[in-house]
Amino acid sequence: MRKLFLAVLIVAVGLLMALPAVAQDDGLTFGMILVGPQSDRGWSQAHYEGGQYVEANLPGSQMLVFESLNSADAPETTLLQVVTEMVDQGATLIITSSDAFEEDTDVVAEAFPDVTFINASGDNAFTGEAPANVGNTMGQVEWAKLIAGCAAGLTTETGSIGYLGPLINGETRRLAASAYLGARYCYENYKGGDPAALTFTVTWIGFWFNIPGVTLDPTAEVNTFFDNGADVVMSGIDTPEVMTVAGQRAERGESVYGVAYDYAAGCDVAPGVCLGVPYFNWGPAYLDIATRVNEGTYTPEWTWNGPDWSDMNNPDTSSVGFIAGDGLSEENAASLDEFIAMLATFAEEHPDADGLPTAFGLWEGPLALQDGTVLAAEGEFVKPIEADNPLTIWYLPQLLEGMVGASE
Amino acid sequence: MTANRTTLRVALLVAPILLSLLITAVLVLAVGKDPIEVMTAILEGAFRNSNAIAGVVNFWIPLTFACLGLVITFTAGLWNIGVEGQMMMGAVFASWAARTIVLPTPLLIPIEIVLAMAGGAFWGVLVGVLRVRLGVNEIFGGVALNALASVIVIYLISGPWQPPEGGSAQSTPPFPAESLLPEMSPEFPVSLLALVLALVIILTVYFALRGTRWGLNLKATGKNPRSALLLGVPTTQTALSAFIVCGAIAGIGGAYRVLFTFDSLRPLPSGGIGFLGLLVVLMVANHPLIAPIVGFVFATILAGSTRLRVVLQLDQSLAEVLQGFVVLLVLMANGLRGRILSSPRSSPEVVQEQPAPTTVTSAAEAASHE
Amino acid sequence: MEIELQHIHKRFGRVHANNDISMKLRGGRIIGVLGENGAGKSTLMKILSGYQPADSGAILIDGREVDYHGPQAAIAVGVGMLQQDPLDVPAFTVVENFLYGQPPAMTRREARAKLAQISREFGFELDPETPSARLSIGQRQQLEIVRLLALGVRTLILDEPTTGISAQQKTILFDALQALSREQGMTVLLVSHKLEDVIALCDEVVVLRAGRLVGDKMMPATKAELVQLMFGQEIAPQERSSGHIGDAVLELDSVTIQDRRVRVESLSMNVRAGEVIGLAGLDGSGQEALMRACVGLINVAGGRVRLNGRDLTRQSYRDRMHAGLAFSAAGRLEEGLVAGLTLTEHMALMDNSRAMIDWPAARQLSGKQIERYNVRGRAEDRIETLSGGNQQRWLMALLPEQPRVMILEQPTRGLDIDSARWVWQLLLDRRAHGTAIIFNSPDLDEIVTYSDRIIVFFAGRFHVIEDASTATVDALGHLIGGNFEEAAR
Amino acid sequence: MNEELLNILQTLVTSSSPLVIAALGETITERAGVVNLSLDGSITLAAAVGFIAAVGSGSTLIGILAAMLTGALVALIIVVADIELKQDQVAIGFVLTLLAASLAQFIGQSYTRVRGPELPFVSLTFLKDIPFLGPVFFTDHNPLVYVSFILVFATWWWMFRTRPGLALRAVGERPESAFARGTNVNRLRYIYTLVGGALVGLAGAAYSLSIKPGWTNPPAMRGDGWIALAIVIFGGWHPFRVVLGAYLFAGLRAISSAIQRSPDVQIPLVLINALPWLLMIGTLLLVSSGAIERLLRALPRSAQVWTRNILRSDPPAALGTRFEEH
Repeated sequence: MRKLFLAVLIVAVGLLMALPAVAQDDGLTFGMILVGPQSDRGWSQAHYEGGQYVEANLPGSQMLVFESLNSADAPETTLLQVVTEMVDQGATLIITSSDAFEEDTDVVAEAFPDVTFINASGDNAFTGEAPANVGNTMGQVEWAKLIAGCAAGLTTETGSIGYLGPLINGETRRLAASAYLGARYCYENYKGGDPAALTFTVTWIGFWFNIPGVTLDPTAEVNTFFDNGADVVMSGIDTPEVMTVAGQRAERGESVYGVAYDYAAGCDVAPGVCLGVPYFNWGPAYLDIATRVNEGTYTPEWTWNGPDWSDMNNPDTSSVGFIAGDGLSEENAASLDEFIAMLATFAEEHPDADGLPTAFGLWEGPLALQDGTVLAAEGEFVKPIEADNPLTIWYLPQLLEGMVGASE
Repeated sequence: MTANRTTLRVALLVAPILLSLLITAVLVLAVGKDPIEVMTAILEGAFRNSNAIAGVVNFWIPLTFACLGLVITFTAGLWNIGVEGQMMMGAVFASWAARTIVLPTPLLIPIEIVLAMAGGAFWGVLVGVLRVRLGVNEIFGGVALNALASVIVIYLISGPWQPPEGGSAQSTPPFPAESLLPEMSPEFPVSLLALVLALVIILTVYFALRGTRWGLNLKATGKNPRSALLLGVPTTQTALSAFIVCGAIAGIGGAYRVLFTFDSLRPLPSGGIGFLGLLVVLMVANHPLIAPIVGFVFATILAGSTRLRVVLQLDQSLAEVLQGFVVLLVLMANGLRGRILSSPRSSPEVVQEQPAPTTVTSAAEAASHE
Repeated sequence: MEIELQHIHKRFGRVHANNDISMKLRGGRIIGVLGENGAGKSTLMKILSGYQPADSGAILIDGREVDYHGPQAAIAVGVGMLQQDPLDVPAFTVVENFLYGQPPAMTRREARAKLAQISREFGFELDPETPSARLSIGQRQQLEIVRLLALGVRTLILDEPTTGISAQQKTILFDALQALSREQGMTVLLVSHKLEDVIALCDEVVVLRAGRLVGDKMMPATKAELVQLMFGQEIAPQERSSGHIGDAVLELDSVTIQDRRVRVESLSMNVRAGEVIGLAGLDGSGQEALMRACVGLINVAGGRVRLNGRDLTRQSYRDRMHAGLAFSAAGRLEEGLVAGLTLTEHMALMDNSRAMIDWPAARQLSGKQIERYNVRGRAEDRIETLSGGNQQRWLMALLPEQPRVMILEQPTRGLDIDSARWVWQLLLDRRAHGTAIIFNSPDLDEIVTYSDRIIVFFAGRFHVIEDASTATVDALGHLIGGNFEEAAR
Repeated sequence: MNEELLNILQTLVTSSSPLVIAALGETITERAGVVNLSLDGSITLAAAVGFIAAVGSGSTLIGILAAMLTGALVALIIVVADIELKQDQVAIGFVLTLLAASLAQFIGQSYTRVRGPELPFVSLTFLKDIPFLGPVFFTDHNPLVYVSFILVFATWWWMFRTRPGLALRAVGERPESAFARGTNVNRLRYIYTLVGGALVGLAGAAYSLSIKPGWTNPPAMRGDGWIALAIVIFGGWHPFRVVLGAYLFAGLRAISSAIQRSPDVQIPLVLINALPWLLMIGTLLLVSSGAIERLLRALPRSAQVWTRNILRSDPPAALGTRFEEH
């Protein structure tokens, strides 16, 4: 009896296999592999829209998307399977848009030497671990995080700021630290507070977004921040739980605020309580790479792209930006503009050299790590990145002295 | 009369499959896609070349291990939802060996597989002890132990076993090449060893259940643990042994995931294959030979669904929805057949062969006295 | 109220349980419904009380045909039935059990009052707040009777009500039934296979045999006449057996047992080879706990269990089986046989000498045992397709040939007289070869007939009757109600 | 009273309300003798459907109704498969657990992170001014939290103080006796399974319309269905103990997350995720008969009786069994 069922299935399989395959277009076909959903209002959506920017600006280009490649949504699927499918569909450029794919990208790239791979946020092309067909790109979102931190430091009345971090690594530590530096500076210099009295607490949930049973529950963690006296919570994760909860709290009459992350429209979730959003604008970098791949002139490289200080929020020129939110008071908005101008001046005084940033604002001594290790002495700047030097911003091994929270 | 009955049986066998295809098609239409394209994408994804077929086989192998393990626990009347965790612990133990032990491949692989079996058996025996000694129902024990196994895996990946450049909670560094299962050929990347092992296990389980005292003990314990105990069956040991053997077999499946599919340890290395195994075994009423066949169909859908997402932007969950409906409707059609055929006018010849699972609350019942 | 049954038929598969039964029952009487197990009397009563529909036939009450579905409908026309295992909800208190099923308007307070009033009338003692799980069978019967009376029942059917209750409770029950029929003009139908009860209580009897009504008779009648009617022939009363009693095999040395319901304190006893020990007592008085403690299914809280001098106290059930004990439980398909397995598979399960099963040998052995034990069934049949008697025979066939001690819970439960005698024949054979037997039974007759020694239990206390030949059913009935002091006098 | 503590407790009451509602729903279903194992899937599906309906209609009320209907529908499949088709409740429930979750993911796809209507926050006049209880239980909750309070008492009252409640319990304890008293056993099982399923659906709506608003992948309430099922067992099928169990569980969860925040405790972050599950096993161990008896033996005899009464957790005797009239 069961045999019959099987026979039916086999016949069905045979019939369907006989159907013609889908035809191919000319022009560049590129794959975009996302760790979260393409509509996550965060990291993954920013990449997805970067890909759409390429489609709109590079004639004939076509994007293939695979969203939510992660152990919770697609535990049975590997990067190799996805790349194989994309290459079969004609992709010659594959963007793996998360550091979660860093290792796999290298391995898979060796199997497809004719395809160019871009691993966003990774550094294997810088360190030389990657095969010859893998490049990296990242935005200097540290600047935007400094600004976001400043907005939080200006706004907090309780002197307690929460930072909801994802998992712990160099990238997430340096971003949290940037936010802290901004907050401390503005709390002291514009608000007149005692920097030692500022509480800046980091809680790590364990991944870029909520995976029940794997990560801590971000909703609960944000509530805990507020319950314990914080009045501003900054998001460091890919999804907008911080804004959702802050919005709910405000509706109940509490005066609390949130800072979004990752995605230009991040404030939309709860505009009234949003102090602003530091975000990535992947379009220009991806268009540049795609154009060169299409022309056959791209050589894989590592890039770390800064903002366009003349207009941080220019979609065609700036790789990172900051959009102030409605929650920011007029007075604080003015101070924030002053702060941004100061950073712009600083950046002009310290121009990139050989395509690498030479210094970030506020990353200036005396600075120490949580365990007391001196990061920069008085008057020194912390180096943005140097091969084999762990005491740089890129590889930041711990949180900074003054921050509360686990470093590892 | 007989002809009618045969027609009815065939209808009740085909109808649930067609109906689940229909429901899936409606869902696809509802999101504005073409169901035929969906089917094409799945089948092309699964069978377009030898590489793709290897992809199907690579799902089928661990799924088969999960299924055969589950056949044993179901025979003993146990709902081993913990099979996912058992696969994961198999993967963890195999990963430990792959990371730690330096030996040539032919020596290392048997060690890895034995350790994987030990890991799966260890996680199985925990569920078993909770159930038969401490009275915690195996469904809840299993769910909790699955979660714990997952937590352990993530702890290892993001902690002690993280890559030197820091963890992203995504993967351990790749294992050394000597520790991995060799593939048959680049065109057909499947591990011959694992394939052979899967076939051996299928036959072993089949004959163990039919011809051994242990198999009969399992069957008696599953159908009525009280009576079995009074007839001299060591029901506690039998139930525990079912968990151990199931865990050991499922552990090999977990090892295959890390030693072949991923080449490293990943979060949730079992990939939901254990749950899929539960569905398969429920659907085939616990038959050790039919389970691998239906498992192949499910592996096809699973492997094909990657293409579904790339080509049609349709969520992989669609494939799971299809599989879920097939199993649900097949079970319900079984019931319908029983209802029609055992109506007063027909002879009482059909007795449903169900995997006699115990209900949620009969927790400490099995073998609590001994 | 007058009830008339016309041409009632009921089949279960191939069994014709009620075959064209017609009868008229007049009101104000106690009518015994007699027949051996399987004669169809329970089926007929269930049809009359709405628990089962008849395949065909009619029920007339006071001349009007009724067609009801469900027991509630039967109660509405005045017919209520007290099942052998009273249909209460164990988790409910007495008053909840009483209230549940009464008209919706009745409040808890009214229920309590009515319960107290009816109980008082018949001398029942029912505490309204006790969960019925803690009541004895006798009390649960009383509760059901009170409940049915409160519902306005005019015809009360009782199915084997005297099984498993004490003599005192029986007296209260019988007094109540007599009051109901004599003073209130109710019809009482007493289903029983116990002739003494029927003779003591009934005004009239109807007799069923193999699904047919084979006679009715006004009382008084002698036991012999009733037996003649029931079996169609004289049945010689079972001889009291006696055999050679040897040395002690099983020794219980001040054994204390604590189980969920009962505590038995320091019981010492020697069971000798070839001896039959009958355990009497109401359900849960300690006799089951003792038997299960002997085979290791319950841990003893103190004392020692020895078999042939070997200490078994800490041994598992299986070890004790290997040492020479054999056990069979009361519920055959719950504890004993495995529904879903064939006769052969059961046989194969008993042989644990090898890892691989020799199926041909198991089949052959099964065939041999089927013949020897006269089982109506085939080796490849699943056990649940056999009748109760045949299941019991197969259970006997599975037991080891010559154990030291056999411990049997209600070995003839649910069997007809033929099967029961046949089972005892087998047991006595084994006993003749030196096997000691410990058994219990709610049927005091059985205990008196077969035991060499009797132990009576009441709420964990026990009383030993060293010479069973001095015991009578009536005396045992009083003992199981707890009147140990009286008996000692 | 420490304000931070009040805040924490208030948040706790809010965030555990879906668990309370779902566990009460399952309690009702199991009291009638039916096991709805599908909770983890049906809550998720109801959350998705509820959210989509609320977005589509702009009304949270319609969202709630849609979610309840969804929960009831899943429950209906279980009870039909059980009563009409004689299929194992656990097997069907398990298949539905997976199927409903997948279905939710599929239909929720295009609603991921979409902003939708949310339930308002309400404080209860008078009650909110009671010291301690006011700020914790009666201030700034969404209406479903208050519904959960009412449900606890209503369920208890219905089960233990009304005539239909007697029938409900009897059907789960001893259906033959219920039948003998004119109760239509299977009809009641239909009704209460549907009612319980609808409450499970309501719990889903409480998540997607307030507690974890919106729809995400993976769904934010994954795993809570299993916890709700465990709470029913821990709660001994009694509404008061069930709600206690839910609060206890949420409280311990909050403590475990506070542990991470404490600078003195060095526990790897990921291991904290193990705590809810260890807690689940622990609570089940506590109420499982074997463990209790072992524990009790250590106590003096006088204390044994009442401890047993408090901890004892006997399931409805006919749970998971099928009833046929003849």
